[in-house]
Amino acid sequence: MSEPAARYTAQELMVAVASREIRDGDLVFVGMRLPVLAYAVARNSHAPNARGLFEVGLMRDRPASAFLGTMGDPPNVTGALWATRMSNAMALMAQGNVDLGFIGGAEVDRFGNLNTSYVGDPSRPNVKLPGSGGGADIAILSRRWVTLMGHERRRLVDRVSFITSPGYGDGSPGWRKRSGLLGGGPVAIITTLGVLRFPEGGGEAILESVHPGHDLREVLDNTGWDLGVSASVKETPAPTDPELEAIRRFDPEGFWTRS
Amino acid sequence: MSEPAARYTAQELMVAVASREIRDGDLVFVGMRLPVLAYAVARNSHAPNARGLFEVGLMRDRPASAFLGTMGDPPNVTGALWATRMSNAMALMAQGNVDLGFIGGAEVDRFGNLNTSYVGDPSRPNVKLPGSGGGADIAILSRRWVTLMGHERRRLVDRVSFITSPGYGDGSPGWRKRSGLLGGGPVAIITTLGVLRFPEGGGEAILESVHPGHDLREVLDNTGWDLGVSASVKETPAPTDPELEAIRRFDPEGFWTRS
Amino acid sequence: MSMAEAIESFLPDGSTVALGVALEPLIPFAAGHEIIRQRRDDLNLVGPISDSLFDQLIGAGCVRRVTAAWVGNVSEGLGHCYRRACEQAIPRTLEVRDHSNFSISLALWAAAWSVPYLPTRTLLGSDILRTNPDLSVVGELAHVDAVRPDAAIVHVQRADEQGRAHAWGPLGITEEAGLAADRVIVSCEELVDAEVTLSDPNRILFPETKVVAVVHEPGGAHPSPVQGYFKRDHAFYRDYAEHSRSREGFEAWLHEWVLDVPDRATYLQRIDVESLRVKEHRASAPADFGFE
Amino acid sequence: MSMAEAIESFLPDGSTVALGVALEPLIPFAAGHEIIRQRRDDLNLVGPISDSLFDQLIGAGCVRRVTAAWVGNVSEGLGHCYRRACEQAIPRTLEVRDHSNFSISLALWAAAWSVPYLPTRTLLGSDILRTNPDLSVVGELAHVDAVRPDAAIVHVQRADEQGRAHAWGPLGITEEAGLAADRVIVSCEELVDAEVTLSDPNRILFPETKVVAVVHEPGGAHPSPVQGYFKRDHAFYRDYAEHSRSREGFEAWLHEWVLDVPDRATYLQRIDVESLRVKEHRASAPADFGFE
Repeated sequence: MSEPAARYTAQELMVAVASREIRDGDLVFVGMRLPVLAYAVARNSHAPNARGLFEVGLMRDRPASAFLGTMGDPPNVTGALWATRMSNAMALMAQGNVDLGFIGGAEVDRFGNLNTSYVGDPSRPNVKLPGSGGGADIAILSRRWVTLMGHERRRLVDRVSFITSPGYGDGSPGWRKRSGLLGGGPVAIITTLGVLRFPEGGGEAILESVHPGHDLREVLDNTGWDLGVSASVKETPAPTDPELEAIRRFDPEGFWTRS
Repeated sequence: MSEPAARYTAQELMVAVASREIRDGDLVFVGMRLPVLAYAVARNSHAPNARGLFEVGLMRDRPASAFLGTMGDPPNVTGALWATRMSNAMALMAQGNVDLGFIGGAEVDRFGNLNTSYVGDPSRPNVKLPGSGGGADIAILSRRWVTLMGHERRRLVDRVSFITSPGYGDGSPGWRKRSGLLGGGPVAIITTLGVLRFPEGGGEAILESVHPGHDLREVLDNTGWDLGVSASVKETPAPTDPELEAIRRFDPEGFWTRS
Repeated sequence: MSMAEAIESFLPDGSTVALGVALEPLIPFAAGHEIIRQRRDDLNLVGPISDSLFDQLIGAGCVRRVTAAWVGNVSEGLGHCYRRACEQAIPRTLEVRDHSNFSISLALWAAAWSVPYLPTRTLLGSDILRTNPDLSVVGELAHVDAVRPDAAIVHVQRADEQGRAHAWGPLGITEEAGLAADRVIVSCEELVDAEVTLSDPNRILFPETKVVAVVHEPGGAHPSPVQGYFKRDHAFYRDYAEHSRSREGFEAWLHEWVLDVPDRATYLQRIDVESLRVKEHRASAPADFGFE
Repeated sequence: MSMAEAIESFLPDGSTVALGVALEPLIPFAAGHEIIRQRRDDLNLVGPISDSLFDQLIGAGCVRRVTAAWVGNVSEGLGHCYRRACEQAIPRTLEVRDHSNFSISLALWAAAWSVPYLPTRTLLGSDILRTNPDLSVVGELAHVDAVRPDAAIVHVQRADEQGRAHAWGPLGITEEAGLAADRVIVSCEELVDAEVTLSDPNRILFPETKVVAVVHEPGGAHPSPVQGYFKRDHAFYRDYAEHSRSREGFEAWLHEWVLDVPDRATYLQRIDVESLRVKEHRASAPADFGFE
């Protein structure tokens, strides 16, 4: 990897970029891994009033005071605002109270549909992925959501073969509304190479920015469809020192960001 | 009232009779007033392993250690086996885990249907009664249930005008099953004059026993339909000294049994 | 925040409001009396059994509709104001949407989970299905339509300024009422530091994002009981039942105990609070929330 | 009762069993390992995310069907035994009934309330609706069919001999799993007197009428965390992930940690328990259950 890698890793950049999606005052449905760090970074910088909701059955108004391997780890419980049942956390999301959700994906397509279930025929798959977890619930019920993944041609595909967590379906206008989905849908795909953003009201993702040290050609070559590029495509702002400092405080051994 | 009244009141007799409906090991859905005492009496005599379930959201394996004005009074909570939500108590009953329920009634008919809602046209009733509370739930979901009420012609009627808590509906064989009711239905009506019992499998209540100090004629005259009488109709066994002792321990001031 | 401010700010005329959701204990009588003093109108009361608070609000003319399983006076029987309203439209006509205890819980869970209805095996065979338009039979199941309160008002043992409420004892339909409601008003015996409430996040009733007001109102549930704090005042319920038999008697009672009383503190001065206070304390075993 | 007796008595072949219902914490690994030692067959595993316990049971050949939202290793990713079973029928064919976290909860609530299904607004637009026969679309709602476990197995912080279990921290779908199940097997860090559990009836998870066995099994959740008792053993999950990449590696791991280990006490001797033990205790504020 090129020069900037010296200052931060690809994962650290992704966390920083993801944290910028969180607005102050948001109730954030925090998924595992990088999103846990993104919430911590945002809460310690531009979103001091953002709360985190965890499907395991927790609400917090600040990051845990120690490293988390999972959202159910003891440090995430101590000081929680609410320790409850998963169905109660889901109730808040079904009511439209969750402003932003994060979902990890194995495969995403141009319309933001995620596949975390099956590669190939579900009755005898080439690859069986772990499944939805809370992903489908977040994709359907949260007001807006973001996914993070490695930027590879086999991951960013034209159309996923199996929709675990729906984005904008077939991409036709009003697909979510017609299909009865309550939430707003995906707003961005944050990858190891850049940021893809969906237009207001949904549709097809277009390239918004390319991460430092990478170029447009690299992004297009590693995307499984003819990716549209924003007229104002720019370089992704690098992580600031405060952002990196926060990331390294909450992931001291680089469990999530240096492996 | 005649001689026996010297030893006990009509309410004390009803409580004693009701307590005998509780079998050892039963999970009893305990309604307010006299049933609370009936559970206490049974638990202290022939049913040491009977548990009480209270719709407010409590389970107990022994009576409260102080007087209860309602099932939610603090003495009923201290020492409880479970303090939870009403819907969880109802879940146990919906699963068929409740062996016996007690329901208070304003009006009951020959088929055991209870009206605790409206006398007259519901849109402009002559009398608006308090409503179902948990009565309809107990009548529909418990394995068997019993109701207690004053024996008056206006209370024991041929057919109730409004079915709040269904017994055997129109009395036709299989009415409950056809109507989708899960539980078994009423087994007895305990009144201030006697005990009416339903045949196995349901149908129409017949007179099983007449309380001491009362006679058959008095019962028939105060019943709003041509009440069938069991070939083996007998005198209701009077409350025993231990039964009375237990009743007076749990209702020391006669709040429920001497008013 | 004072109770007067909370009701003024968060309970406009026409509100659908859940009250008495823990059944016989923890009934927010202080909030109900403030609603009456502020002469709220056209309310839709939602709850399981209410134990005379609904009767008082109905008698005071604040109520357009009742959506409940039971309205009366648990230890005394009938609700006389409720009867007068239903039978004689005194002081005004009242719409009744009858439920069972189970079905009103399901109606609130439906709203909490944002579905139009929940199916159930209860109510089948009951005429309640005929008179309440929110209930129907579809195939072999009853459908209970969602009931979404604009507000739920609860009284709890303790809460902090940020709205984290701890209640214990039987909870009835408290949890689903709070989750279904757009906003929750909490009154509490003790206003405590966040370190107390956050020391036991499992006992926190609702997400703080639902709570719009916390009112420190000791004795705010009288005459209903509060585990660990107050016994139930049975005699007070009996006295209310007797006075409310007649409209005049009710009006006199309402003036004496509500309209001519400025606030809860004054109300409590007229009651032998000490005789009702729980004096033998029984602490629950602690749970260890340590993590390192 | 020992874990061996509990599994022998209450978990026959072919059982539908809910495990790992609190998600990442309190996973009953000791129970799962005993199930493997007793070579249970044809199980239908029910749970939300399972965090590698399901992967171990599947790799050991105990499982006919999985009814879950996610099967893998939360901090490491894929479940390699799960993949081999689905992709290559190794060690046997596996039927998968995919759910989301919300829908598996609703499936259990449906069973708890004895209704054939519950409606929901989640799952709409997801292909999970196409592959799982327990899910369907009716009008504008998804219907989630009831899932009724024969047994639910939970690990908790403390319980008494009569089956009253206290657990704290996030509960996931623990409550609905216990209510929906015909019977509940409880394993606990501490076996306590009834006066401890009954001192806080609000913290009791299930009615004792559901609980058929209480096993005193300290460390029974390792490597998953237990609030107030044990931290999560992240390295152990990583080690399992690496070994289980190959079938041979998994078999070796299974022998070392399960098949050749007689019981949990022996297993714990091979782990640096002290490094995982929570040492700084944080007691919750007590609740006062006094009544007089």
